[in-house]
Amino acid sequence: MNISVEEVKKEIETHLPNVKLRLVRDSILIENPEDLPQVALFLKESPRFLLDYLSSVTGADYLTFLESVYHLYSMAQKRGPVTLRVRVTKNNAKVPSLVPVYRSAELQEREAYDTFGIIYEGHPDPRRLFMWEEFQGYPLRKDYAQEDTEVLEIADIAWLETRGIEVPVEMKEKAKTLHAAGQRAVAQKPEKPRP
Amino acid sequence: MTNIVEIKNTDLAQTLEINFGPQHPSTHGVFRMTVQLEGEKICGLRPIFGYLHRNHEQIAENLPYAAIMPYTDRLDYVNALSNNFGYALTIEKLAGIEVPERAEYIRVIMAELARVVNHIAVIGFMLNDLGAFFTPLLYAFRERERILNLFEEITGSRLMNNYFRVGGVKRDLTGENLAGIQKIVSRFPAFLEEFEALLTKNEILCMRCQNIGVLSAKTATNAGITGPVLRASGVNYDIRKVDGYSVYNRFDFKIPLGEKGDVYDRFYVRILEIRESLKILDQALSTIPPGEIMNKKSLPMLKMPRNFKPPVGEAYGRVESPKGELGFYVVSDGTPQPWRYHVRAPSLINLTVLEEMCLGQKIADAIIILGSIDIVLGETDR
Amino acid sequence: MTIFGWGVFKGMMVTLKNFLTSYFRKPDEGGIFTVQYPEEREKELENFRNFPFLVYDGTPEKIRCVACGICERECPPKCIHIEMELDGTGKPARKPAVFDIDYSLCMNCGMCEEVCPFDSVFMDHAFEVTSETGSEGLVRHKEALLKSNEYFQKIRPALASTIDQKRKAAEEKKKATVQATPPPAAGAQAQGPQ
Amino acid sequence: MAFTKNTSSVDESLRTELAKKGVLWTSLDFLYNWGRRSSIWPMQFGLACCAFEMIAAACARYDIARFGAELFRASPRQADLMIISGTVTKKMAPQVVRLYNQMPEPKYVLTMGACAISGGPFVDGYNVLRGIERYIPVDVHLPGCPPRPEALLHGLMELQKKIASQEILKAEWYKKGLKREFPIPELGPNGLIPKFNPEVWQPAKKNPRREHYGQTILVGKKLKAPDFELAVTAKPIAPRAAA
Repeated sequence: MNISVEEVKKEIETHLPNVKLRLVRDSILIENPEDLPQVALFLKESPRFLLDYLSSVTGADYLTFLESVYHLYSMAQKRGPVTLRVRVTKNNAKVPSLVPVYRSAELQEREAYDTFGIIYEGHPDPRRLFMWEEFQGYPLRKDYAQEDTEVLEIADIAWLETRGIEVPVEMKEKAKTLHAAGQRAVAQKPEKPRP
Repeated sequence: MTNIVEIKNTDLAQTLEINFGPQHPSTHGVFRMTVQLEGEKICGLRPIFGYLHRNHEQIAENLPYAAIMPYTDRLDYVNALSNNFGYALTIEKLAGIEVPERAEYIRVIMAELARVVNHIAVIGFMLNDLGAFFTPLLYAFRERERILNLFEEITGSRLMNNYFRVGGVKRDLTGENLAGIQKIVSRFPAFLEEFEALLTKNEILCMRCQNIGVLSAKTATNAGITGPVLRASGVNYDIRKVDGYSVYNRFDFKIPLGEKGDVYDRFYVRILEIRESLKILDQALSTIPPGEIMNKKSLPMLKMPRNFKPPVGEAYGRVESPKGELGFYVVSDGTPQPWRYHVRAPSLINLTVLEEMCLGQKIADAIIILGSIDIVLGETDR
Repeated sequence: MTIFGWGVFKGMMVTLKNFLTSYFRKPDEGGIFTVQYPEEREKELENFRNFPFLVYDGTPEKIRCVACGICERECPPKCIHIEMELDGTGKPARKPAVFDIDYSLCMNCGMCEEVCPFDSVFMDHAFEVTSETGSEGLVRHKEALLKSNEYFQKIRPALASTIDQKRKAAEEKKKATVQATPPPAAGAQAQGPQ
Repeated sequence: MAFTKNTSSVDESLRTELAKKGVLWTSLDFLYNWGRRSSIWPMQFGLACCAFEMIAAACARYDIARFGAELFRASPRQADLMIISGTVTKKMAPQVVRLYNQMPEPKYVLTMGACAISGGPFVDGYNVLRGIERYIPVDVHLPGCPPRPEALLHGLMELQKKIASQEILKAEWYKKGLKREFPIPELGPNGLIPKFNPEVWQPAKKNPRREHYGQTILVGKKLKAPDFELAVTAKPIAPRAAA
């Protein structure tokens, strides 16, 4: 059973007049991310919709902005989904956390932070979910530069040499030239790509 | 909310911190958790993820739509067919492709067989964790092998089936295959009886499992728990009934519900679910219609996967996988590769409440609570 | 009333029953289930797929593959490497000079088999592949991949016969069209001197 | 790879001949190796999908016990063989190397499945290690995704053959100064440090995949994000009516 988006939008607007909403296809875009928790709380507790179950939280990179997408369902009324989305800029990617409203957001928000770098403010455990803490960069953003695993870098050479492991000369030299140029060994497009 | 955050660095000299995994025989793969103990009692637990994070989403965003199908097999590798189902359903939603009736029936049959395989394996592993070392697992795997043999005959592979296609299925079921499935379905209850005689009312099992790891219905709903774990807590929510996707609304089946939401209920709900699945299989096998197995429109896509470009848009599709709600969120930008591809993994989200279930229990119970949640690391970490 | 140890006794009974009856039943009905692997094997199922191989008709020179590169492009982990053979004048000869499959990357998905328009790549049944030298030792070159149509007939009879019929029909159709319309080259030659 | 090259120079026929003539060492070798190869204790160490086929190989149908290898040990200190069954991620690699270091001599490694050999289907991932052979020497590679349980048994038999061809006198694990512990890589800002151990593994000179697709496969730089406001909604599929 589907819930009509217009209906939800109208209901939110009558009860929460300060919240600015916009319809983006079948979803509701909340213009100001700060409004997200109150909208979610309203939808969760409004007797008409009772969207008590947050199914999925995920991020997405649209080059100019980042997006956080929420899919809400109602377990009590067996209806859904209602899609909410908020948009933030890459420099200031801060979205209020939904964990106080729905606990199911806990691990998924950590995942979105890990892969897209969206900071969920008020999250009780704001760490990376999959990668280790020292990992730099957000790998699912479209501009993430992945390392080239076949070219050693200066840090690798130093690590190996302190442990007394011989490194072939050409690898050493390559690492040095990379270091001198101030570059990382990054996976690049091939010289003669296949069609 | 705060108790899940930081393990309290208590001043009590009695607290002991134990690390489980990632190499541990009973963490079902490379799951890792650090447990804080007071004597034998758990006072804190923190799961650590990512030891099998193999970048499913990144790889899929660089592949054509058809080539993602074999990767979905490797999400939840115990029942690859449910993952295939979810992905196919989402892309069909995205591109507006309809599926012929016979293909729908075949999908249901295969997905239900996969559910049986999954539940039987999970029960075996859970009993392994309980200390019934290997014997129940051997019986469970004996039955599993028979179904896997069938999978091999039909789909070509034992585990990584890669059987569903957008708009249908890869290969038709022959009469021989159907007879084989019917044989397994008709023989399975006898095995279940034997299995249950061995287990269900066993005193040791009851003592170890009852009132352990209780999860209340309210917490379960709020934490987004789905699947047998949710139903064991007494919440009647099964996507096969709620959404009625594919042809599930044509079959008559019940949703087994637990009462307390403890480990025993989860174990028993799974056994009952196998029986319901067998019921669905029986009905599907007797009513499967003849006809096409592939939508004509998507046939060219099979030969040239690169030419399949769904219109710009997004879709969220979900199925009831044996672990819970398996959701796929796909954004298309009109090119052969998806712009964004996300998997809502039930095994990951079901772990949200692991600490809450374990607090106050004994250390040995943490293992069976984890076993009863039924995680597969390929899906948890992706 | 519960008897002390009743559960243990019942468990033992199930084990004993399975142990005894396994000697009298058929393997797939609860009998001895083990396949004594190197000596006896499970029945080979036709649809089983493992690694891809190339089919040739008759002699290894008459290879079906025309090096179109579709499988190379569609292979999800990109484990196929094809190079077109060039004839004397430098034109493509519609034949692969190099056809390598890296078994250490192959994920047995069967995509190459599905997309091949020339019925050239199929999935093999052989699974006993090991190597001591890792990725280098597991790259299979054209010579090792080429297998005869008879071998294909042997491992996958139903599929092979349908494909043979299809190819035969296509060939006959081609012949028929060639006979119906005289080859344009001949016509051009006849007109040439005038 | 200097680490695994301790195979015998005496071939099979010569050995039987020598044994007939009563040459002590060859017969002793045979006995010694027979004992070792018939009771390989693998480590209970499942990483990913292939672990399920490993379990299936241990169960009734394939019964790895027929090869004396049913005793899966949870502790690396009691194991002879490490079956690396599944994808080794960068986060997991330090643990795998550590477990290898903890195993007692003589120790063997069998990589099961494409992922453990070279990264397999997940080779392009940012967190996927492209083959455990970058850090530790591997004795038998077993491709497939996943290999059948029979294939695992076949790999085990290959390993048994290898064990049978080793000699006591040349065995490295009785020599002094044996270095069979490998430094454990560390987690760095972009991946593992070092990226590989050049003593154990070095990149191949020719790698057509790398030449054609680069280090990782990326779709052409997508510069235009999809615009939902302009998008046309796909026609929703009507749910099927109940029969």
